[in-house]
Amino acid sequence: MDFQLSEDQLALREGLRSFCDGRVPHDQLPELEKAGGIDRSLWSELAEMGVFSLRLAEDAGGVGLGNADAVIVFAELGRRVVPGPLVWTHLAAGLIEGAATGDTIVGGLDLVGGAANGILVEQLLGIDRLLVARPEGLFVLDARSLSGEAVETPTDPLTPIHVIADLPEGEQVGGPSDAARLRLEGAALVAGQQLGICEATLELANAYAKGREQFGQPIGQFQAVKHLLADMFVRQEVARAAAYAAGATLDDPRVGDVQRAVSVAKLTAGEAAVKNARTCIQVHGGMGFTWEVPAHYYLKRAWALESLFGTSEEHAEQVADCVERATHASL
Amino acid sequence: MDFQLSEDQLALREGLRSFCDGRVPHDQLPELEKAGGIDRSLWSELAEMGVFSLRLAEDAGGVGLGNADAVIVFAELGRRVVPGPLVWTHLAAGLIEGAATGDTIVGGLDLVGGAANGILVEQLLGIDRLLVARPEGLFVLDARSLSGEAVETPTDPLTPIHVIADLPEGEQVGGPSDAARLRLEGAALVAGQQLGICEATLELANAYAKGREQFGQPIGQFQAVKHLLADMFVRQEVARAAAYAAGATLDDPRVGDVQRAVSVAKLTAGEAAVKNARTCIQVHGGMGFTWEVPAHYYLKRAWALESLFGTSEEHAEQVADCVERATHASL
Amino acid sequence: MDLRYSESDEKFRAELRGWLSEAVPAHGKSPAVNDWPARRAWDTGWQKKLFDAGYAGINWPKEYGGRDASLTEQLVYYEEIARARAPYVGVNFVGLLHGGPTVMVEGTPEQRAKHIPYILDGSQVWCQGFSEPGAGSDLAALSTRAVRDGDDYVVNGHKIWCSFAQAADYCELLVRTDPEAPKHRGITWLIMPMDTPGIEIRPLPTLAGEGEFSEVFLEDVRIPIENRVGDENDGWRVTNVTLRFERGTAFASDMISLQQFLGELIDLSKRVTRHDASAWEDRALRTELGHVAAELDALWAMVKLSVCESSKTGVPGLGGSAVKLFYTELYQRIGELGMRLLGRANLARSDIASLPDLPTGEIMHRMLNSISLTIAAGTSQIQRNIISERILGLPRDARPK
Amino acid sequence: MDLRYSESDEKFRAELRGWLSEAVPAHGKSPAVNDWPARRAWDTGWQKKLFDAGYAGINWPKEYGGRDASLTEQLVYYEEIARARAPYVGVNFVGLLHGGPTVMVEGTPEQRAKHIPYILDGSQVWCQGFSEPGAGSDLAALSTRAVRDGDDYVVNGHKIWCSFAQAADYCELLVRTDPEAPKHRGITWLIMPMDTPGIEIRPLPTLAGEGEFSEVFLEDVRIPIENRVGDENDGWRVTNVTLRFERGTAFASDMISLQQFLGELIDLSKRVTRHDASAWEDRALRTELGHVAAELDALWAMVKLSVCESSKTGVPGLGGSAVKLFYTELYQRIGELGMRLLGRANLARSDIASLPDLPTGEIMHRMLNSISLTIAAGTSQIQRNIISERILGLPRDARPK
Repeated sequence: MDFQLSEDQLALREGLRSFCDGRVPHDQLPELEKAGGIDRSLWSELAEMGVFSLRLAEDAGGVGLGNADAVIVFAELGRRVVPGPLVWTHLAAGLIEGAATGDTIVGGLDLVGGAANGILVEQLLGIDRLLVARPEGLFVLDARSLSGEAVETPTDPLTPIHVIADLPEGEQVGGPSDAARLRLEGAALVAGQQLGICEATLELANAYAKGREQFGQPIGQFQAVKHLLADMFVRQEVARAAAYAAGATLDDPRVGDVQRAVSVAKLTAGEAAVKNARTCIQVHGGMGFTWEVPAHYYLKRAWALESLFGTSEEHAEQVADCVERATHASL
Repeated sequence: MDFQLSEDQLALREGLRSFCDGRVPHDQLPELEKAGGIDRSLWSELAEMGVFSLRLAEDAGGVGLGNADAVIVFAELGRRVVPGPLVWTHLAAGLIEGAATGDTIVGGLDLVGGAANGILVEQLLGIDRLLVARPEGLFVLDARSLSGEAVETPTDPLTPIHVIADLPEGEQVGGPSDAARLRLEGAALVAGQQLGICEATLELANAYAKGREQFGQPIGQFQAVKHLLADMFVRQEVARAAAYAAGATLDDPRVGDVQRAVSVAKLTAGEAAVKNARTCIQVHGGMGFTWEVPAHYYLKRAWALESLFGTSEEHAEQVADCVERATHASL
Repeated sequence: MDLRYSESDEKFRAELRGWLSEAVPAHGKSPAVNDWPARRAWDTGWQKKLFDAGYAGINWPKEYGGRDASLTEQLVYYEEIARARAPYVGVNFVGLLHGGPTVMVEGTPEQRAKHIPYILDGSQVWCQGFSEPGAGSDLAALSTRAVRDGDDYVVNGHKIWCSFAQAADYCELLVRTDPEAPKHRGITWLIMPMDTPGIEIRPLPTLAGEGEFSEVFLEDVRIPIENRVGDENDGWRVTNVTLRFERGTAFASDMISLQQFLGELIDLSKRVTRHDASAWEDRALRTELGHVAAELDALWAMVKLSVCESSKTGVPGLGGSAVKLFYTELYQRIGELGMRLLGRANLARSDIASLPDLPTGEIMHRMLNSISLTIAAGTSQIQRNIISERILGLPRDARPK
Repeated sequence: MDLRYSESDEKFRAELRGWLSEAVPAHGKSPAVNDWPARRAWDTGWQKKLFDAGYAGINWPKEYGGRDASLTEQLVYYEEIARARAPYVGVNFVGLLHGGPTVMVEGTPEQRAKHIPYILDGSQVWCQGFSEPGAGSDLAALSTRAVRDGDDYVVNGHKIWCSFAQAADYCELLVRTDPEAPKHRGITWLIMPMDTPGIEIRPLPTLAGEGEFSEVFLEDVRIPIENRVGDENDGWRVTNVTLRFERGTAFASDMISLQQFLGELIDLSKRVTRHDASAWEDRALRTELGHVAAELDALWAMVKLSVCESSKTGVPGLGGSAVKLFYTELYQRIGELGMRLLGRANLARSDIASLPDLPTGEIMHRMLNSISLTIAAGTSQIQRNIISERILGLPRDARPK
């Protein structure tokens, strides 16, 4: 057992972090927002960094790394609220031509759990292909042939939304087990992004608490604020362990129940991301409630990720089922 | 509208408070514990104070007061964790000979919601009659004819428990609507006791926080502790309003939905009592974890009351149903 | 202990309900959230109708043209306003609830004559210039400077969180007139006409994308001395005077409206699907809905209790902080429940034409705006300090050496 | 990043599991919770068996007779101990995890020879004499006084929260030797034989009705100078030395046991009825069970992450406070869930013979004892301070002037 970041993984993280810090600083977000969240040149650079081809085998032109590595990469993307269908394009590498290289931007839609409240597609105008996960399998559609109602004000300003009335079936590119696997991998990557949100919001809140003075002292000297930040740290570390474990378990199912590990990650990282983003706003006081301070981007992204590949509640039920099965297997 | 304690109610509360403070101080609890929680002379004194005959009509020998008054009285009993089947004997006044006068100690059993995990009777050895609420109505049994397994260590040390394997039907003394009404009144009285627990635990914690010094200052000067106490206060005041409102609504159903008001009270006061008792222990630190500091009596009583006449969760569902009906009625 | 409204309360209710049933539909649909001229016109137009019907200044003394309603009548008023989905104070917020009452109590006869009648009939709109970038929770640390020059104060500084500044005629402004005095002792309360030269308004959009708040930059703004309310350097006391008007009804109208909203969420839960059945059939969700509904009911009872108490004593109850703390955190939980009911539709924060059954816009608007509730008007952390120090008598926080 | 135990870890696991599968049943049933002679005999008997089998002192260096297992072997050890429901350290707690390691690092050769081998084989039991009525969270404020008199320290004072004092042969005792020095600088660490005259032990029953803790009153207790560990007045540093032994595995065995318990709760939920079906079929409850199970899994992953990190760096991770904070509050929530599953049966805190399917005793024992978890060894409030100051770098609390 060597459950920590390897030298290579530390370097991978460092590389992504310095790229994202330089390329997607917070003051770039308003511009990305105006561009509808997708900037093709940024997309190409991300592709060059290996974000999409990361898990593709080397002989297929990929980097040949695993899910644990991908979780680390997606944590960095989450840390800077990098927009766009990063997860879907990553999942589509090897399945859809041009995804791995960044030439084709692949959006996605998870319909395995149904679509009771309408079919909402993210980034419809910015994507080339749409990958749809259904209980029967994976399907690909030409995104440019789709149209629907454009939502005037998406909750996450970096994630435009269309509502599609009729969705064609598309071309089948995978069976039910592929769809199931894709959802697990997708959930782990999202957990990575959620971990990144936890980290970024704690950093923002911590810096603000140290610098902002009220009543003659930094607000970070008041226990009420200190303890909000301490709880953020705990949630972040729990999310980190769970997200890494999900990646490692996907890579080597001998170490545990993959479904259980992924659900644990999506649940704990998802709740942590939302709570930390909210606490970040609270610590910022009135400024946190403005559009100017980037805290709100994190909260809105955290909300958008919460319902992707299963809500926390759905994953809690999954974990209950997994534990129940494991208990019976061990009796 | 005059939703506050009247002069008479203030006097009633004062009378009960000074009686309980003098007669059931915390250092009496170990002795009451040894006596199995019931002290017949205390019982007679409570009867003289009108605790049991409070709502009985004056021409039937009672005090002729209402449910709101009874809630106030039971808050005082809760404040001193006065043990014994106070609520049941109060509810039995007028129904069972001698209950109102304190000559007959009436215990009770609520089987309307079923008894999935066994029939547990409180204070079996101390009571004379057992009043049973079933979906079909109210029934009375001679408690002395019952026997069962005595539980070695009851959770609430002032509330001994027997498990009864076979419960005779008993003599019917009321129909289904009587049973339903009794449960509502009982839940409101319990909410009163829970309010009393909130008050007493806040007082204990507040006094301790002011007196106990660590790191060169009273622990009550640390925001972490101050804010625990502030939250206790808020829960207490929410519970107070809800418990009083339940009493007032039982007394005058024109002001609202009786079921809804009672469920709101039982839920909010029940959760507040448990949380405040736990926080009281936490504020006391290690001493709170001892048998010597009375905090634990409150927590254990709060637990015992939580499942009486419906758990918080069951009442939450009741409220949801009431709101749903009200919404439809108003559309 | 009686929860029943009196006959005269119910008579007032019947009248008001009757009037609202015609006036509200006649007033039409509210304008877009960021269209300030339209919002001003709509809110002040409604205020004029209230005024003409005798409902303006519900808690204002009769001598100032108010209704001087009893506290229970005020509760009835808030219940009926919410029930009828009538506009609430809107842009008249600062004038009706803060600036006006301050001028009433502390102003000169001339100041009263100049402002009170016009705030009441909706023709004069006020905004607030209290907070500053460096003075938030610690409001008394404000540093906007006013220097006497002849018959004027010359003001320089930077205010923030000025609600409705774009729509206002006057601003209640706190300035520092004595920088040497202890921080609470050098503050002065001024009435600033918003058309005075030197005022720059810069909207500060909220995370909900709304422009209710602005930053206001003041550069050599000349305010005549006759616009001072109260004595020079006595502004901190003047500011706190209006708290006397506060009897725990601050959120009353919003609470009733939130109760209605919760009813709508329950209704929604019967229409949306979860786990192959309606969400309403999911006990986990139903219990949660019931739980918050119960807490909201209890909160409303708490408001009634506090209103009745202060109605008798004449002194506001101590529980205002408790109400605020509980209400604001409960509101956020209700907002989150609403979001969960929406499912993926919460990716939109406006209504979705092709999903007409989902009140996306209302749920997300409430959710997003609720985030400020635990911050504005004293953060939850400040409220807990107030409760623990002023009610429970715990020692004040240690200050750094 | 690899979660798989190595082949040698798995070999160790297989051996240990084999041994436990015979040793545990052979050791019989644990004695009554307050029967101290029997508990001592049972716990030390088990320690002897571990010793004979080569499993004693799992994290102790080989030179002191320990197993010196790698950190991952230690995880395997805790997993298997819990899986086999083997006794854990019991009355050997202080000796094995605190007093012994301190003597190892800071003791003289004579002290080591006198204690280490006998702590390891279970023949010597230690208790802890650190806290005092006036020194809880603020341990360094302790006031038990030791005065040199010839070759002895003469000790007077009052200790509290001495675990297993009734069963102990020795006590690790913190005393104040220099009352004039700053509070951390006047403390000395002594080994006190429990049969020394002047020691009075008064059990302090917990709210769970258990007598693990005692108050210990010391009146003119003479402790030879050769029993001092480390220098005079250097006891605070000596006390903190054993923290080096702590690599985040403090609650490891309990966590695995709690995971098993949660499995049993899920099993119980299928046997008990709620709303005319099994509790398991109630989505509200099932979701809650899954939720805490997920958090517990994540916590276990967090322990592994921190163990692997410190195994590489040789330095304990900073996350110990985070683990403790999260674990202890999670434990309490799991306890509450268990209570709710019991329904009215939670009125008993022992098993109920006529309700043999309900693990009343275990659930209530866990619930009641969990209450101390957020208090002992640093309250949750202290942990949050540690995290915010030492990890996040926030300023220390202001001190009163």
